[in-house]
Amino acid sequence: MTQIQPELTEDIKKYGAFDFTACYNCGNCTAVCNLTEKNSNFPRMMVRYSMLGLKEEILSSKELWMCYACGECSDTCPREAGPGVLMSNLRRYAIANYEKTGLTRLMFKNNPFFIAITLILAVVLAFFLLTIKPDTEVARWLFRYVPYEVLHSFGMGAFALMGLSAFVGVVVMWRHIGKEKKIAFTGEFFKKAVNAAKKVIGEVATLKRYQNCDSDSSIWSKKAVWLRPWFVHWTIMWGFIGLLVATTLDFIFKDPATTIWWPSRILGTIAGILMVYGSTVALNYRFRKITKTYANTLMADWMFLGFLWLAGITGFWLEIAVAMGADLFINHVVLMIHIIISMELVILFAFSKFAHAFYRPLALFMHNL
Amino acid sequence: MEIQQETCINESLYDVLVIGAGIAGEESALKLADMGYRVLLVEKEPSIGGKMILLSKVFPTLDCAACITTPKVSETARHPNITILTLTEVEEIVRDTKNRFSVTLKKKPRYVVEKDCTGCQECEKACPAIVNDQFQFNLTARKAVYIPFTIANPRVALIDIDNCLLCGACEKACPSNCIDFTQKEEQLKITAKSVIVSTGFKLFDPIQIERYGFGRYKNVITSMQMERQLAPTRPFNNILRPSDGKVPDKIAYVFCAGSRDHTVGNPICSQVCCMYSTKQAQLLMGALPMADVSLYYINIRAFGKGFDEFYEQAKDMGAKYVKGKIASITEKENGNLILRYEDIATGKVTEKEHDLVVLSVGILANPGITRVFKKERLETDALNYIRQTDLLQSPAITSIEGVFAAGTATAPMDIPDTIMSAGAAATETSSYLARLS
Amino acid sequence: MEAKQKTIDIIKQTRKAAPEAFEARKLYLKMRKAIAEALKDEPKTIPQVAEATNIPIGEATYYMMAMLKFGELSVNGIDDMDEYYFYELKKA
Amino acid sequence: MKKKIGVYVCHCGGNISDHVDIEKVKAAVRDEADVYLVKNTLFACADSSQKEIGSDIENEHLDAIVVASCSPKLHLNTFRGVAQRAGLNPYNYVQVNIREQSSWAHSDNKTGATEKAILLVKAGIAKAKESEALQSLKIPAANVVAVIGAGVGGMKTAIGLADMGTEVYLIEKDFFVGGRTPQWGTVSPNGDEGAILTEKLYKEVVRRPNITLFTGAELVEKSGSIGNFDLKIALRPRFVSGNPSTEAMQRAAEACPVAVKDDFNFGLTNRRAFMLPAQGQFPQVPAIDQSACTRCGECTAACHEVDLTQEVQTITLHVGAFVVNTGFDPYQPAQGEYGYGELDNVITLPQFRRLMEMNESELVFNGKKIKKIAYIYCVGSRQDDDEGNTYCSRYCCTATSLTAVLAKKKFGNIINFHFNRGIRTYGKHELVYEAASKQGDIFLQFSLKSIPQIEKRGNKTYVKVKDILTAGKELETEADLIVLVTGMVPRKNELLAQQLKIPTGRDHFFNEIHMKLRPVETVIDGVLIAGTCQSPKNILETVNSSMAAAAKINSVLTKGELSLEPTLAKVNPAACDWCDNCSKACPFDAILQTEINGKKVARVNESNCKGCGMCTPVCPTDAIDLAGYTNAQVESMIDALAEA
Amino acid sequence: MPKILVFSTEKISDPAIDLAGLLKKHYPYTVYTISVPCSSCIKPRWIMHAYEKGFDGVFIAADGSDCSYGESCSDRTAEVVATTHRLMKEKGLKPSQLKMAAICSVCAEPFVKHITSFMKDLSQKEN
Repeated sequence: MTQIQPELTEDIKKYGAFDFTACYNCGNCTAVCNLTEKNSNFPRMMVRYSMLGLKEEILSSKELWMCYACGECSDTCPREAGPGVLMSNLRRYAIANYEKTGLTRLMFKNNPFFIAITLILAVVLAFFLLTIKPDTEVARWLFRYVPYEVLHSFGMGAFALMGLSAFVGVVVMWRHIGKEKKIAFTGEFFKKAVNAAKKVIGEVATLKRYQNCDSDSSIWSKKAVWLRPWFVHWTIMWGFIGLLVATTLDFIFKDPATTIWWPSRILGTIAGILMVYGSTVALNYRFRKITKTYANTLMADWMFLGFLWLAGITGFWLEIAVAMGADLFINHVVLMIHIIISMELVILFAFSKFAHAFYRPLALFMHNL
Repeated sequence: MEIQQETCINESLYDVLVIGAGIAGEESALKLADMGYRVLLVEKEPSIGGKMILLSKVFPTLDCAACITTPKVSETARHPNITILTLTEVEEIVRDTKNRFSVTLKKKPRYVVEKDCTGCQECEKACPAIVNDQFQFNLTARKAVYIPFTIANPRVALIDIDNCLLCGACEKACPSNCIDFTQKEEQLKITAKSVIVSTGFKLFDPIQIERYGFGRYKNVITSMQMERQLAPTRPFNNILRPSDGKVPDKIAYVFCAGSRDHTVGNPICSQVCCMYSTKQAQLLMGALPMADVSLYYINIRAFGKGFDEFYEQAKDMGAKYVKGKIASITEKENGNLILRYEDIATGKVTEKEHDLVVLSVGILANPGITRVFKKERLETDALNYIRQTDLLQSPAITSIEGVFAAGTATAPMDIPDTIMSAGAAATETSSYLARLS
Repeated sequence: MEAKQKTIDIIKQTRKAAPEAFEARKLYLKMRKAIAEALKDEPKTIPQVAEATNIPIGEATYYMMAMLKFGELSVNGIDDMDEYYFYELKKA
Repeated sequence: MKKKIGVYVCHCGGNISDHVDIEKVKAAVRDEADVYLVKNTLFACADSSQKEIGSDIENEHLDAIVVASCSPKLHLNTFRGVAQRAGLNPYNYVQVNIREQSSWAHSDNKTGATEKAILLVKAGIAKAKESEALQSLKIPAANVVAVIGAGVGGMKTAIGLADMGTEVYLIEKDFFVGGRTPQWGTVSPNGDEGAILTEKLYKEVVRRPNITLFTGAELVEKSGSIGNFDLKIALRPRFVSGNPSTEAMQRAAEACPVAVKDDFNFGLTNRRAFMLPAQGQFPQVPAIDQSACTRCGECTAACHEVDLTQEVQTITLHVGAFVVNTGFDPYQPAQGEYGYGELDNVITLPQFRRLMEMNESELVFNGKKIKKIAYIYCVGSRQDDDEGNTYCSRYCCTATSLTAVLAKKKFGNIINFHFNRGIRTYGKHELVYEAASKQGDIFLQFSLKSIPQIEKRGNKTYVKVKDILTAGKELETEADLIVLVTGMVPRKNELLAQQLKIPTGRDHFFNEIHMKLRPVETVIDGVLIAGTCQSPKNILETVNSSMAAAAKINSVLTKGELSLEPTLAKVNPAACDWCDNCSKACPFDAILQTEINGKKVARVNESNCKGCGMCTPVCPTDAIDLAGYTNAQVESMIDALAEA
Repeated sequence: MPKILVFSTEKISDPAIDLAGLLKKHYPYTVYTISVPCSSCIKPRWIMHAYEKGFDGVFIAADGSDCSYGESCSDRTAEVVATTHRLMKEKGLKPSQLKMAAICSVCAEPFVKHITSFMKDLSQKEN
C-alpha cells in the first residue's frame, strides 16, 4: 500500500515544472517518445508519480535518466502539461535528493541563493588567489599574480571535494534504484556489469539513443545533423571531457601554457572549439525558445551553459594571448575569470545540473544490468 | 414571369429568417411555422438536411438517420409557411428601422430549373466531367452535373460550374429541358423581424495532426467517411478500405482526434465522438461479423439517456475498448497501419497493427456567419461558438436583440440536444415576436 | 424551347472550362480504358486489376468505385479469403 | 361506390413511358367498370396538367380520380390539392406509383413493367371505387397548459408559454417554487448562483398575468384528452395567510417547539415545523409542515398571520395539455454504501454543497476542520444490472469538478481527491475538469470490479483504491471528509404517475415517444415531459427541453382547435362484443369502453387515435377498421392485383 | 413466375422500395405492393385473401424498431404473422409462403435481396 502525498507535488513544482497537474493521463507522451521501451515507460508514469507525490518511486526510477529532453512529448501534449519539462525538473529534484548536504536543493529551488553562492564563491576564490604572493620562480608571465603551484593544489582540492560529494550521490542513487531493481552482487552480476558498462560507454560515445530522439521530431528531422540537439549535446559533452583531460594532463605534467603544439594543448584546443560551438548553439536555441523544452530555461540552465561558454571563450583568449606573448593587465583579468569560472564549474559539479553527467551513465548502467 | 417572382421575394417581409437548414434550422422553422409565422429558411448547400441526413444510423437507438431526417425534411419543404432557398448565402444583415433586419442574400445559380427537374439523372449519365464527390467525403467521384445524394431534398440536379467542361451534353440529354446555363447569381433583399442562426459546426480536419498520417495513408479515414460507408447510400459496394478495396478485419478507432487537445486549439470535448464511434463499432460488428474492432480512448463520454447502456452493449458485442490515446500511426508496405500508444491499464507502450483506422474527428465552431452582421456585433465565446449571453436562463439569446441561436452553433451537442435547443430557440423567437407586436 | 437548347452556347461566350477539369476527364478516360481492358475477359479483384494495369492500387480503387457508382461495373462475388470482391464490366 | 372515375397516366418525360407502354395501360383500364375517362399526360404534376385535371373534375363531375405517376411521397399532396380546389374530397384521390415501383424497378423488362403497371393502376381504380370522402376532424382546444413542477424547468416552460399567449397553470407540490436549483449554491463556472436564478424566474412568473401559480398543489384527478382535459387539483393548507413580516416569521419559527430534519439542507441541520423559506425559495412566505405540526399554537402568538383552521381545498381546471416537469431526487445511498450512515464523515455531494454554503471562510464539519476531501463518483449511477441504476447521471462529473474548484477557491487550503470511473465532462464542461486538474486535484480511477475501500483507523479515515491510471497500483490516502457523488433518480410522485400514466423506461425516468423526432412528447397525446423527469440533465439542458416543450405544445394549441388526420380507427358497434383486445393493443390509450343500447362496445377517442391501425388485426369479430384501409378497399385491391 | 404481394408501410418501408426503383435495382416484376400506415395493422384475412386469389407469397416489409407509432409495433406485427401462420396451416399452405423482415426507409438493397431470395424459394417449392 502506497500513501499518496499531495504535499510533495508542491515541493516538486518548486523545481520548475508548474503545469504537470493538468495531465489527464492519455499516455500520448509515453507513446510519442522514441526512447520508451517495453520495460521502461515515461514520462507519463513520472507525471503520475509527481501528482501523487510518490517520492520513492521517483528517486528509484531509472526512467528519469533515459530521457534526453527532446521535448516531443511537451510539444504534442494535448493538455499542455509539459511532461518533458517535468522530466528535466524531476532530474533536478532527484539530484537534489541524492545530494545529501542540501546545498543542491537550495540552489535549485532558490534562484537568489544560487546567484549569491556563485558570486560569493567567485569573490572567495578571487580573494584567495589574489592574496597569495606572486610566484617569481615560474618564468612565465602568466602566473605572475596567480602562482601555478597554488592553482595546482587548489585544483586538486576542488576535484577531491567534487569527487567526494559525487561519490555520496552515486551511492544514494544506487541504493534507491538498486532496491527497486533488486540488484544483488552474485557471480552473474559482474558479467552483466561488464556488458552494461560496454553499453553505457557506447551510448555516451555516440549518443545513439539521443539521435533517435531527434530523427522523428517534426522540427529537428528537417534540420542538418550539426544543428540537432543530440549533436549539440555531444559537442558540449565531449568538449568538456576533452578539456577535463587536457587540464588533468596539464596538472600531471605541470607544464601548462606552453606551446600550443603540445599534445594536451592540441586536445584542449579541439575540445574547446567543440564546447564553445555547442554552448553557443544551445544558448541560441534557449534565447530563441525554439521548442517548449528550450522555452523552459531555468536559472541553473543559463548559469551552466553560460559558464561553459565563458570558460571556453576565456580559454581561447588566453591561448591567443600566450601565443602573442601579450603581457597585458587585461589578460591577467581574463585569466582570473577563467580560473574562477573553471573552479566554480568543478566545485559545483556535484551540486548542479552538471551532476547529470555521472547520474545518467549510472542510471543507464543499472538499467542495462 | 420570373421577374415577378423575384420582386415578390424582394418585397417579402418574413417573421423569421433561419440561417442553415440542418436539423436545428428545420426544427426551429417548423415549430415557428406551425405557430403561424412566416419563415424564410436559407441554406448554402444545394439540399437541406445538414449533416444528419448523411449519417447511417444514430445512437443510442440505432434507428436509421434517414428515416428520422427525411420526414422532417419533407415536412419542412412542404410547409406552407416556410420558404426555402438553397444554394443561398447571407451576405449582410443590418437592423434598419428599430425592429427590422434588412437582409441581403446571394443565391448561386443552380443552372437547372428547380421546378422542372424530375431528378431522372439522365444528365448525370451524359456528363463527361469527373469530380471528387464531397457528399461521399471524397471516397469516390461524381459528375459535374449531379444530384447531391439519393435522398437529397430537393432531389434536383445542379451543375458544378467550376468543374464543368461546358460541353452541353447535359442540356441535350435532359428530357424535361430544365438545364439553363443562362442563370446568374442573384442578389435578393428581404426583410425579417427576427433571425435564428443555426449554422451548425465544422468537422475537424485531421490533416493538422501529422502523426496520424491522414491524407498520406489511404487507410486512415475520418469517422464521417466511415459513416458514409455504413450508410445505405454508401459510396462502395460494401465496407472497404480505400487503399485496395479490401474488406477490413482489424479496424481501429482513434478517439479525440482534434478534441480535448490544446495543440490543435480545441481544448473541449466534442460530446458526440465517443458515442458515434461506439455506434459505428456496433454497426461494423453487425456488417462484418469476422471483424475485430478496437477503440482507443481517453475517457468514454457516454453521458446521455441510454448512452452508457449502449456503450456496455458494444463491449458485450465484442468491441475492444482500450484506454490510451494513439500517439502516432505508421504505415506498412501492405497498407496496414501500426498504432502506437500507452496502454494505461498496464502502463506499457504498445504497438498494434490494424488494416483500417478511423479517426473519430471532433467538431469545431463554424463562426463565419458572425461577419454578415453589420452595425451590431454577434459575439462569440473563446472557442468561437456564438456566445449565449444568458447561458442558464435563455440559452438561445445572443448578443443582438432579435437574433437567436440554435443547435451546434452555440456548442457541441448531439441530435436530441440540438432538437431541444432548436425548440427553445423557437419559443424565444416566438416570445420576441409577440413582444414586438 | 429552341432558345433554351442553346444556353450552353451563351455561357461559352463568357466563360471557359478549367484546364484541370479536362485533365481529370482525360485521366478518368485513361483509367477507365485500362480497367475495362483488364476486366474484358473475366471478373477481377482490385489488386488483380492494379497488377494487370500497373495503376497504383489506391487509384485503381478510387476509379473502380467511381465506375461502380456510374453503373459501368458490377460486383461478382468475393474471393476465398472473403477479402476482395470481384468486379466485372456491366453488359450494356 | 364511385361511379365516375378519371384516370391519368403520366409519362414523366420519358421516365415512365420509356419502360412502360402507356398506350397499353390506357387500353387495359379504359373498359374497367366505372372508369369514366382515361388520359395520358407528359407531366401530370405540370401546372397545365393540374389545371386540366381540375377542370375535368368540375366539368365531368368526376367522383374520384386516379393518377398513375411517381411515388406518393412526392406528389400525393399536390394532387390532393388539385382535387380539393376542384371541389372533390381529397381522400377520393388515389395515387399509383408506376415510376419507382414499375418503370424504374423493371427498366430491364418493358413487358413486365407494363403488365405490372396495368395491375397497379387497376388496383388503384379498385381503391378509388371503394374510397370514402373523409373530413379531417376539428376539435376545439383550450389554449391553456398545466405545467406540473415549478423548478427552473417548469418556470421556464410557463414563462415561454405565457409569452406566446398561452394561459398557464403552474402547479407545484411543494410550498415553495425553485426546485433543486437554490440548494446548489453556485451553479456555473461563471459564478451564477442558483438562488438568484430562481429569484429572477419567480419574479418573471409573478409578473405575467396569464400564469397562475399554485403551491402546495397536487393533481388528484384527470379526465379528457388533448385539447380538453379536466383536472382536479388539491391545495394543501399553508396555515399562513397574507404576508407576515420577516421578524414575525423569525419569532414564530423560534417559538415552534417541533424540530425535524431540514430537507433543504438534506438533513444536515434541523428546521421547525413552522417552515421558513430558504434563500432562493419563493414565495418568501412561511408554511407549516402539517405532518410535523402538533398544533400546539405557539406560533400563533408570535405571528398573527398563522391560521391553523385552513383545510385542503380542491379546485377544478380545464386545460388543453400538460407539461410535466417534476424533476429529480438525488440518489439516496444505502446504509453502509461507502460507509454512508456508518461513518460520521461520509456525506453526499448535495449535502456537501449545502455544507459549503453554510461555512464562511473555513470548512468545518462535525467540529473538525476539513482539508482533504475524497469524492467518490458514480454512487447510484452506472451500477451493475442486478444492483440498481445502470445509467450515467450525466451532470455529476462536471458538478463535482466544479465543486472541487469552488471549494478550493472559497476555503483555500483544500486538497481534492477524485475517485472516479472515467471523467465525463462532455463538451465545454471539459474546461471545468481542466481547471480542477490544473489546481492540483488528484484524479484516481477505479473500475466497478474494484471499488474504493474506506477504512477507519483510530480517528482517521482512509480511502484505498487500485488506481487504473497508475497501472493498477494500490494507493491510499487519508481523507477528512468523504463526499459521495450521488446521481439523479426521477422524483417520486406516485399520485401523478397514477393519474397521467406516462410510460417509464427501465431507468424509471419518463419516456418520450422518440428521442429525436418527438423528444418532449409522450405516447399520451397532450402530455409532454421536460427537464430531469425525463433523464438526467443540467440546468441549461433542462431549460432547453422545457422551452422546447413550450414551443411544441404552443404550436399545437395556438389555433384554438386541433385538426386531426381523418385516417382513424372506426368501430362497428353492431359487430363489437367488447373483448378489450383493441384497447390493449392501442399504444395511445385511444380506445374506450362505452355503452350503446345497453351493450358494452368499444369507442375510439378520435383525438387520441393516431391511425396506426394496430387495433384492427386483433379484433376477433372484425368490428374495427381503419379509414382508408377497410377490408373492402384492401381486398378489392388484392383482387385487382391478382388478375392474371 | 410466382406472384408476391408486399405489404409495405407508408413512412418506413415504402420509401425503401421506392429507393430500390430509383437506384434501378431490379427485382421480378411480379412483386406488387400495397402500402399501409403500419405493419401491425395488416389483417391476417387480407393475407389469406391474397393466397385465395392466387398470390404465391406474401411479404411483410415491417417497420421494425423504426416505427413511429411506438415500440409495440414489432411484437404486434409478429402476432399478425403468427395468427396468419395458424390460418395458413388450416388451409394447407406452407409457412414459408409468408415472410416478414424489417425494412428501414433506405434499405433498398436489403429489400431487393429479401424479395429475390423469397422469389427463389417460392419457385423452387413449386417445382
